[in-house]
Order: sequence, then C-alpha cells, then structure tokens
Amino acid sequence: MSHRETITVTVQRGSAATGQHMQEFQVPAYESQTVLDVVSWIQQNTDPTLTYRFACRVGMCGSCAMMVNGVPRWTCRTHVKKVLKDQRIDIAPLRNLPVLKDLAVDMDPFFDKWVAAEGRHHPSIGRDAPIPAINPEAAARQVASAGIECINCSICYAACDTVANDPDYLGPAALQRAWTVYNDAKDADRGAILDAVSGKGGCHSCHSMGSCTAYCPNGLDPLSAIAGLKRATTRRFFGGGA
Amino acid sequence: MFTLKDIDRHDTDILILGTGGAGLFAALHALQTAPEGTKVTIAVKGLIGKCGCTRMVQGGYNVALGNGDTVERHFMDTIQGGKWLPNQDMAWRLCEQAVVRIRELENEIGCFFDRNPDGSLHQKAFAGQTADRTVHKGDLTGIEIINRLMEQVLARPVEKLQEHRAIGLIPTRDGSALAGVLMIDMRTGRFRFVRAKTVLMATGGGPTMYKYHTPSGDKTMDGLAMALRVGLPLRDMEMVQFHPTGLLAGDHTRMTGTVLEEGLRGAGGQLINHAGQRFMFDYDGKGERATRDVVSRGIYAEMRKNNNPEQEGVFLSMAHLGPEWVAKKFKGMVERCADCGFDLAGGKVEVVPTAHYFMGGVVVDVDTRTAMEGLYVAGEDAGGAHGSNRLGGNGVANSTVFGGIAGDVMGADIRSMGALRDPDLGVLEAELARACHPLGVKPGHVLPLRQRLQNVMWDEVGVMRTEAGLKRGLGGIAEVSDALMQTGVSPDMLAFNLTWHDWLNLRSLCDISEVITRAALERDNSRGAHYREDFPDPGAMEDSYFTVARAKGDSVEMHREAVQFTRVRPGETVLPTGEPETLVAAQ
Amino acid sequence: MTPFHLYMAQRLSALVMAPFVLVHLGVMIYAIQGGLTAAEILGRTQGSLFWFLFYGMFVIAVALHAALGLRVILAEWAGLRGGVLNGVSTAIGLGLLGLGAHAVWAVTAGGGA
Amino acid sequence: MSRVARAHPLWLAYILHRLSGLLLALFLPFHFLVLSLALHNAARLDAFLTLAEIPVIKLSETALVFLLAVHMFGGLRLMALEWLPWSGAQKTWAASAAAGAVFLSFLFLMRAI
Ligand SMILES: Cc1cc2nc3c(=O)[nH]c(=O)nc-3n(C[C@H](O)[C@H](O)[C@H](O)COP(=O)(O)OP(=O)(O)OC[C@H]3O[C@@H](n4cnc5c(N)ncnc54)[C@H](O)[C@@H]3O)c2cc1C
Ligand code: HEM
Ligand code: SF4
Ligand code: F3S
Ligand code: FES
Repeated sequence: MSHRETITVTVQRGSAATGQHMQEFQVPAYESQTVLDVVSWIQQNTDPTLTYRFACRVGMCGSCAMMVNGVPRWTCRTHVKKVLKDQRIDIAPLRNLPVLKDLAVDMDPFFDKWVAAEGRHHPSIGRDAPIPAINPEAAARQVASAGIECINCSICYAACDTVANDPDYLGPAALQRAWTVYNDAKDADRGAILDAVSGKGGCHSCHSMGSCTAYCPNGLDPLSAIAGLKRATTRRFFGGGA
Repeated sequence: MFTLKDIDRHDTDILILGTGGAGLFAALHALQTAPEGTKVTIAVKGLIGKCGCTRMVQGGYNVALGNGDTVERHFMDTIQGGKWLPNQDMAWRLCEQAVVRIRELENEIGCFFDRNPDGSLHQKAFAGQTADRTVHKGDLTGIEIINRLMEQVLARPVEKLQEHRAIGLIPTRDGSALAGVLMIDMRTGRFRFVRAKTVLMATGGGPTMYKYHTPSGDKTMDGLAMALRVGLPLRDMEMVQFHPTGLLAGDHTRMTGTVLEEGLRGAGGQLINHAGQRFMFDYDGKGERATRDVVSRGIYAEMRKNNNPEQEGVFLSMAHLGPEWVAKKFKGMVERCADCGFDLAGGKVEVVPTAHYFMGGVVVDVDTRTAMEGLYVAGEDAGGAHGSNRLGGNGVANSTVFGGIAGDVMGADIRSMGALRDPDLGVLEAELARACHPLGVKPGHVLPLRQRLQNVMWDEVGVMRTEAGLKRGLGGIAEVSDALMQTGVSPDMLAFNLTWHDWLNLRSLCDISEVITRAALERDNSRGAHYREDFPDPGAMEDSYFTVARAKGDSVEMHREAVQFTRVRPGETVLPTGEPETLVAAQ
Repeated sequence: MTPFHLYMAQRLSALVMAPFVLVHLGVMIYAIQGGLTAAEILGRTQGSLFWFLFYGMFVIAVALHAALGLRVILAEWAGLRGGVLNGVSTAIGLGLLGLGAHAVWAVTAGGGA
Repeated sequence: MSRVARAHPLWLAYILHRLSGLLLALFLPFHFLVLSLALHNAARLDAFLTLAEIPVIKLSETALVFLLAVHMFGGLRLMALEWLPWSGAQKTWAASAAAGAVFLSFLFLMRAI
C-alpha cells in the first residue's frame, strides 16, 4: 500500500437523542493500520468531535469494540486488511447497547447483567486463611479455566440476536461468567448462581445460536458455558443437587 | 466562558479517583472499615475496571510465600533493585502486606492464579529477583485481577461516576486540607465539583509523554499534575522505567510502543541490530537476559549508532527456536503480532525501548497519607516504594497493597472528620479557567504537538541523558507548552469531545515532563532507570539522596533529601547470616 | 411457573414427541404410496385404543410444546410481555389442545362409538 | 443503521429451527381441522385428500415432512447439547440434522409420486 492510497470509511454519528446518520471520510492507508487507527485518524485530523473509546490498544481492556462491516470486533486488534472490501469500511457503534454518542455505547446494562447473573466469587474463607490447594487438572477447574479470560468486551453481547430481541436476557458473557464461578471449587454459594440464571432472561432464554462463540475475539465459548448452566439447572431439578 | 455557576455540585464521604488495582481495592476496603452509611464514590476517566494499567499486567504479582522465600528476601530485592533509594518503610510494608493481599485476592475476591500440579500457587522469577516469587495467571494476570475486583465492586453499593475526569484538587481557603475535586463529566461536557471528606488519588501516573510508551491511553499524568499544582512535593521524578521491547510499527498506529513480553527474551529470543548481528553480549554478560534498564540502554545505543530514520529500532528474533514451538509457548504474543501484521514466530519484529512505568510520585507516608489533610495517594501515583527502579511484579503488588491500605485508613480517618470542607473558590475558578482555556482559542491540531513533546522527551530525556540534552529538553517542552496554549478546541460540542481531552492530556504531560527533566538535571549520578552519560557513576550508596520537586509560583523547585536507612544500611542485609544469595536456579 | 419450568416443559414435551414424530413420519412415508384415502386412515385408527393413546398424548405434548415455542417467538419478535404474553400463549395452547382433541376423537373414536 | 452480518452455520441452524417450528405451529390447527372432518363426513375428508394428488400439494406436503424432520433433528441436537456433557462438533451435528431431514423428505417425495 502506498501512502497516497486512501480508504473510504463510513461512520455512524450521533445518538438516539440527537439523531443518527452515516458520514463518509477519506483516510490515508498505511501498512500497519488497525480499525482503531482509522477511527483515531479521523478524530485527530478531520473531525475533532468524533467520539469513540479505547484504552489498552492491545486487546486486554475490551473497550474498543465496534461494528465493523456489520460484525462486532475489537478494533485495536483488527488489521484494516482483514476487513477492507473495495477500499471501504463501514463502522458503527456496538449493537445491543444504548449509544451515548457516535461510536461510544453505554456499557452499564452489560455490567448490570453481569452482576445480576451472580457473576462474582462468593467467598467461603477470608484473607487469614491459606490459599487452598486446587488441582489445575481437575475436570471442574478445566471447565472454569475455559471461560476465565473474558475481557468483557461485549462483542458476544452485540452478536447475539436473543439479546437484541429480549431486553431481559442476561447475555452470553454474564452467563459464561456465572458458569465459570459455578465450577470454581472455592465458591461458597453455587445455589445462588443457579437461582440467578434460572430467572427471567436467564440461561434458558438462550437458543444456542452460537454467534457469541463465533465472534468472541478471544476464542471463548459462551455457547457451551450456557449449555452447562442449562444442564446444571436441569440436574438440580431432578434432584442432582447444586 | 464558564463561571462557577455552571459547575454542578455533588457531595460524598469517600471519593476515589481511578479504578486500577489501587482504586478498586480502596473502594472495597473503605466499605469494610468505614462506619455504616458512609457514601463511597468512584470517579474514573474511563469505564470502571476497563481502563488503566493494572488490567494490562502480564507477568504477575510479587509475593514471598515460603519455599525458602521470605518477606525479608523480597524486601532486600526491592531495595537493591531500587538501588537503595526506596523509602524502606514503604518497601517493607509492600512486601509484608503483599502476602495478605494475595490471599485476599484468591480467597475473597475470587482470583485464580496458576497452580503447580500439587495444587499450590505457581511462582516464577523475573529478572532481578533471588527467588521464584511472581504469582501469575498465564501472561494475562492483570485481566484476572481487575475483572475479579471490578465485579466485586460493581456488586456493592458504590456510587459510580464513570467517564468523569478529575482536573483539579481544590483545597480549603487556608490550603491545609482538601475540600474536593473538580471534574469534567466527559459524556456531557459539564463540570462537576465533588466534595468529600477523604479523597484517594489513584490515577496511575503513566509516562505517556514518550514517543514509545506502553501504558493505557487514558493515563496522562493527570494526578501528578494536579498534585503539583496544589503544592504537594513529588519525589523521584527522574525515574522513568523503560521496557526494552516495545513494538515498532510506525507513528500512525496506536500499536507502536506496546509491550512484547519479557519472557520472549528469557526463552532465548535474540536481539539483532541493523547490521544483522546480535549485540547484547557487547553490553552485558547475561546478553538478552540482562535486566530491563541494561537491555534498554543496549538497544538505545545500537539505535543511535545506526541513526537511520527508515529503520529506527532493532529486531527481536524468535525463529531459531522453532516457529511452531514459539507459536505454542507464546500464543498470545504471536497472535497479537499477527493481528498487527507481524510474524513473531517465524520472522523478526522491530522493537524499541518503550516508556513503561513511573517510579516517581507524590510523597506519602506508609499509610498513604499526604501532606494535605483529606488527600491520600496510592499506586503508581505515589512515590517511594520502588526508588530508582521497580522490579517486574512489584507494580501491581504496590497498587493493590497500598490501595487496600488507603481504603482502610480513609474508612478509619473519616470517623474523626466532621463536616465536608468548603473549597477555596479562587482555586476552583482558576482550575475551571485552566480547563476552559482552549475553548477560547482558535482551534488547531493537538496531535502534532503531542508528537513533538514525545520526540523531545524520547530524544533528550529518554533512556540516556546528558546535561546539554536535558537543557535542550526543557526548551523543547516549553515550546510545545506555549504552542499548546495557542491551540484551541472548538467549544461547539463539548459532550464526549475527545479532542478537548487530548488537549487536557497534553497539558498534564507538558507539566510533568518539565518536572521529570528538572529532576533528571538535579540527579548528577546514574541510578537504576536514570542514566546520565555525563555522570555514569552511581555515587556512594551511603550518601543516597532522592530528589523532591515542588511548584513555587509558576516554576518548579528542586531539592534533594537524604535517604533514611530505617531498616537496613547499604552493604548490610536483613537476611539471616548464611542465607544463600539467590534461590533461583542459574538460567 | 418460572422461566425454568417453562423451559423444562418445552424440552420434556419435545422429548415425549420425538418417538411419536418418528412413528408418525414412518407411517406417513409408508402410507403415502398410492395416495391417501379417508377409509385407509380411518381403517387404521378407528376404534384403536393404541392410536387413541398415541395421538392423544401426541396432541397434549404438541399443544404444550407449540404454545411455549410460540410464546418465545411472540416475546422476541412481537415484543409481547407479561400478562398479554401469558394470556395469548395460554389461549394458543388451549386452542391447539381443543382442536387436537377433536381431531383425535374424530379419527379414533368412530366405528362403534 | 448498518446491517448486521451473522450468517454462520449455527445461526442458520437457529433460524431454521425457529422458522420450522413457527410454520409447523401455523400448520397444526389446519391439520387438526382437516382430520376432524372425518368425524362428520368421511367423504369430505376424501375429497380433501384427493386434492393431495395435485403435484403442488405433494410438494408442500414434502416440505412439511422436511420441516417436521429438520425441527425434530435440530431439537434433539439442542437437547443433546444442553443435557449431555458434550458440545463439540456442533456445526457438523447441525448439518447432519439438516441432511437427515432432507433425506427423509426426499424419501417421502419419492414414495408419494
Ligand atoms: C503493559 C504493562 C504491563 C505491566 N506488567 C506488569 C507486571 O507484570 N507486573 C507488575 O507488577 N506490574 C506491571 N505493570 C505495572 C502495573 O500495571 C502498574 O504498576 C499498576 O497497575 C498501577 O496501578 P494503579 O492502580 O496505580 O493505576 P492504573 O491501574 O493504571 O489505574 C489508573 C486509573 O486512574 C484513572 N485515571 C487516570 N487519570 C484520571 C483522571 N484525571 N481522573 C479520573 N481517573 C483517572 C485511569 O483511567 C485508571 O482507571 C505493567 C504495566 C503495563 C503498562
Ligand atoms: C420431536 C419433535 C420436536 C422436537 C424434538 C422439538 C424440539 C424443540 C426444541 C428443543 C425447541 C426449543 C428451541 C429453542 O428454544 O432454542 C423447540 C422450539 C419450538 N418448537 Fe419444537 N420440537 C418438536 C416438534 C415440534 C412441533 C411438532 C412443533 C409445532 C407444531 C414445534 C414447534 C416449535 C416452536 C414454535 C418452537 C419455538 C421456536 C423458537 O423458539 O425458536 N415443535 N422445539
Ligand atoms: S466472552 Fe468473548 S466476546 Fe464475550 S465479552 Fe468475553 S471476551 Fe468479549
Ligand atoms: S449468541 Fe446468544 S442465543 Fe445463546 S449461544 Fe450465544 S447467547
Ligand atoms: S483498546 Fe483495549 S481491547 Fe481494544
């Protein structure tokens, strides 16, 4: 790519309150260039009022996710080459969350649901006790470890049609977190987790459409985690205990 | 353009700025120790837990957990790593409390760190450590720590002010105590003054005024700039730690400067110069496995020899270890490079030293108290614990240990504090005017100025320093600073206006860059991260001093203070006699 | 009825139906050859307790299953909530049950009855 | 504003399952009504059944068999995914469910004509 080449970028602007529209920009192409760089270039050089969000730049904080050509992606680690079609890219804010302005969404609903799914540790011992020995190869531990590296980027949440259609649905990330905690031998209140994911919008609302797993940038598998919760709640129903 | 009347008012009891390891731990501990009904508020420049550097921690968390390792040994490593400059009581507190904090992280917060086959915690050794001490979760330790802390905090009754940027510490009329903090609600662009009985500043420093830097984009020295303006003393401000291997991908991409992990060199990765030759053994017997400062200087020296703008850095090459093995062992790093278009496993990747961590900070006591009543500082914003160099793994230990302490202390102190304090309206007005300054000036581009500052700092106040260079640096910083004051931001749309915040970021960076440079001029020897080509000698350890900077009117005043060897003197050790020098098997 | 109970009811009714559907499909594929006549159908089913129970249980399960299935679709695609949703899906379920029962009666009761 | 791209195998399986369930549920009352004719008038049922000789109707019957089969296989796949500690190769299973349904309905069509 020579530096004089440009790419045509369409960006969704505004918010529900102020009205939304698409705006087109020409951005110079570079050899090493991510979608985040493209968005930054527009803000730094053409339109200083363009709003977007990022922090770590390396796929660890999960704050730069946007819809790129209709697909939810972490923009800091999406090379332009991967998404460029006819020298064009189409960028919009993450789906399924309220837009604050331009490309920045309000992530509170996502995290409220994380909490509602009991996606947190329920301690059984305190800081004075020694750290329990846990076999890293134990089956339950392996299951817990499978989902532990979620960066709460909300990409799965944006990909899921059930989230789009059902405002109560807790969504893949929160449920996967619940499943991870459920499989943690250290957790003291696994019953509370099953209760939380059995209510309105819980794991039973998932239709296993697997968009979460298909698009998770970290290769995690919320689909299977949610299936695990369904299995656990069913087993409890038939008297299998929590 | 804005007056005091335009400021929204808000009150709370305990206010915490920042949600890194320090901020989140402080919130949890404050809720535990403060009297029932105490209101705890978190204000943060980004989203809770999703900004800052604690989340970016890769290697891990230093803590002595037996197997021969002791708090004493951890302490000695910290003092020696810091070249005898650390505040010894803080360093001791750090090492001692890390033991409690790691248990808290596992048992109460729900972190899960990597285990040995027998179920005990796995620990490894970073360069500069004499024991396998670093607890970790793969090479994504920070994600585990911050996610678990974040979900605990989100589930508790804490008031959240997200995307609220602190811009000024507002003292009382007599200046003895802190009344509150002026912020911008970034989403609306409105100003908000939050009064609180106690405030923890945990905004995490962040040396992002260098051309190559690793920290999160939201970190721009805001905290230290605010502390400077309110007259607090800052120590060790010349101490900027460079990580030797930052990715170099051009100045048009935010990937540039991001870290390629230490373990790559540990595993046998080679550094190759422009002539295609390995060079690190010319500088140190440990070659690529030498400590960060040594490798950074080696690379910097090679870059200077080459002096070719087309190929600035050196190359990190892993291919000789077998691309498949590399791709498996360093999956995360290889994928990250691949996403950016580089082949780490089979090819070579261009790297440069990159500004990573800031050892300097506000002078605090072991309880995180500052000279100003009601203001506490913890984490990377606080100076003292690391002295002239931070050991890998001591950063997150520091922020979580002292964050927790700050929460405990604020929760206790608040019991004896009466009413909220009234602010000095003059200062409030001045801070408001400061933030509004660009809105009244003809709009221009902020980015080129930031790049200019980053070049000045990299060239003149970087890995190797000289008096002449530092003085040129001061001139360069002043030019950027003046140019910034002539560069405006259109006031038409202040809601979520990133360009306004870019301006404010650069304002903080200019202010602290000047302090770094002055402190570097003040230290006429070479210690830890600070290297003076004109004074390569470390100086006598017995006579160790640290630098202290303080704002006086419009200028910055420097002085030196002697290090108090409260626990151990140079040449001595707190380890029992007969203890082996190192417990780490030779690599 | 919690969301979990609805889920269990839908899954269990589906499980119950699986063998019925297999048999039903098998019979269809077998019987379709040469075209269907009423006599053929009725000859097979009328007066048979087996087919009465077979289709009777099938109808109960399918009424439940389809009503619950449509309930989800109505919630997700038509935005129905709360009482309206419950009312409509109960009506669907009862309607299907009524029609189904009538049909089962029609094809199995005849003959002697 | 922008369209959403999501056509991957498991999403297609989901939408197929939903549409087949929906269409089956819509067809069901009709099916019951036709069978109920038997109660009052076997001749009308016959008259109706001869309609089934028309090729278009044959094809749509085949479609119904397909819908029922694909819905059942898909549903069994989902229940296996949820209840058996097993979740690998879902794409293959989803494809197999569709293939099985195509096979059954083809069989039906072959025998019908
Ligand atoms: C890439 C990388 C890898 C690292 N690896 C390790 C490691 O392996 N081991 C180790 O020990 N250390 C490591 N460190 C260092 C470690 O991350 C830091 O020492 C530590 O996390 C600092 O914690 P903190 O709480 O002080 O600040 P941070 O975690 O950086 O948090 C600062 C917070 O303050 C907020 N903030 C900033 N300005 C404002 C403002 N004006 N108003 C309101 N809020 C504001 C930020 O948004 C953020 O939430 C690493 C650092 C980096 C960058
Ligand atoms: C053996 C046969 C059947 C099996 C195994 C089966 C299985 C299932 C399962 C597991 C679901 C839940 C899907 C989800 O929530 O994601 C479902 C949904 C549904 N089923 Fe069935 N089913 C069968 C027969 C039928 C029949 C005969 C009908 C209609 C008459 C029907 C109508 C529906 C409807 C409308 C849905 C809702 C679809 C959705 O929510 O997407 N099913 N089925
Ligand atoms: S599961 Fe994957 S896509 Fe979903 S929030 Fe976590 S990291 Fe992001
Ligand atoms: S995309 Fe949605 S429906 Fe379930 S499998 Fe994933 S959460
Ligand atoms: S900026 Fe942190 S994940 Fe992209």
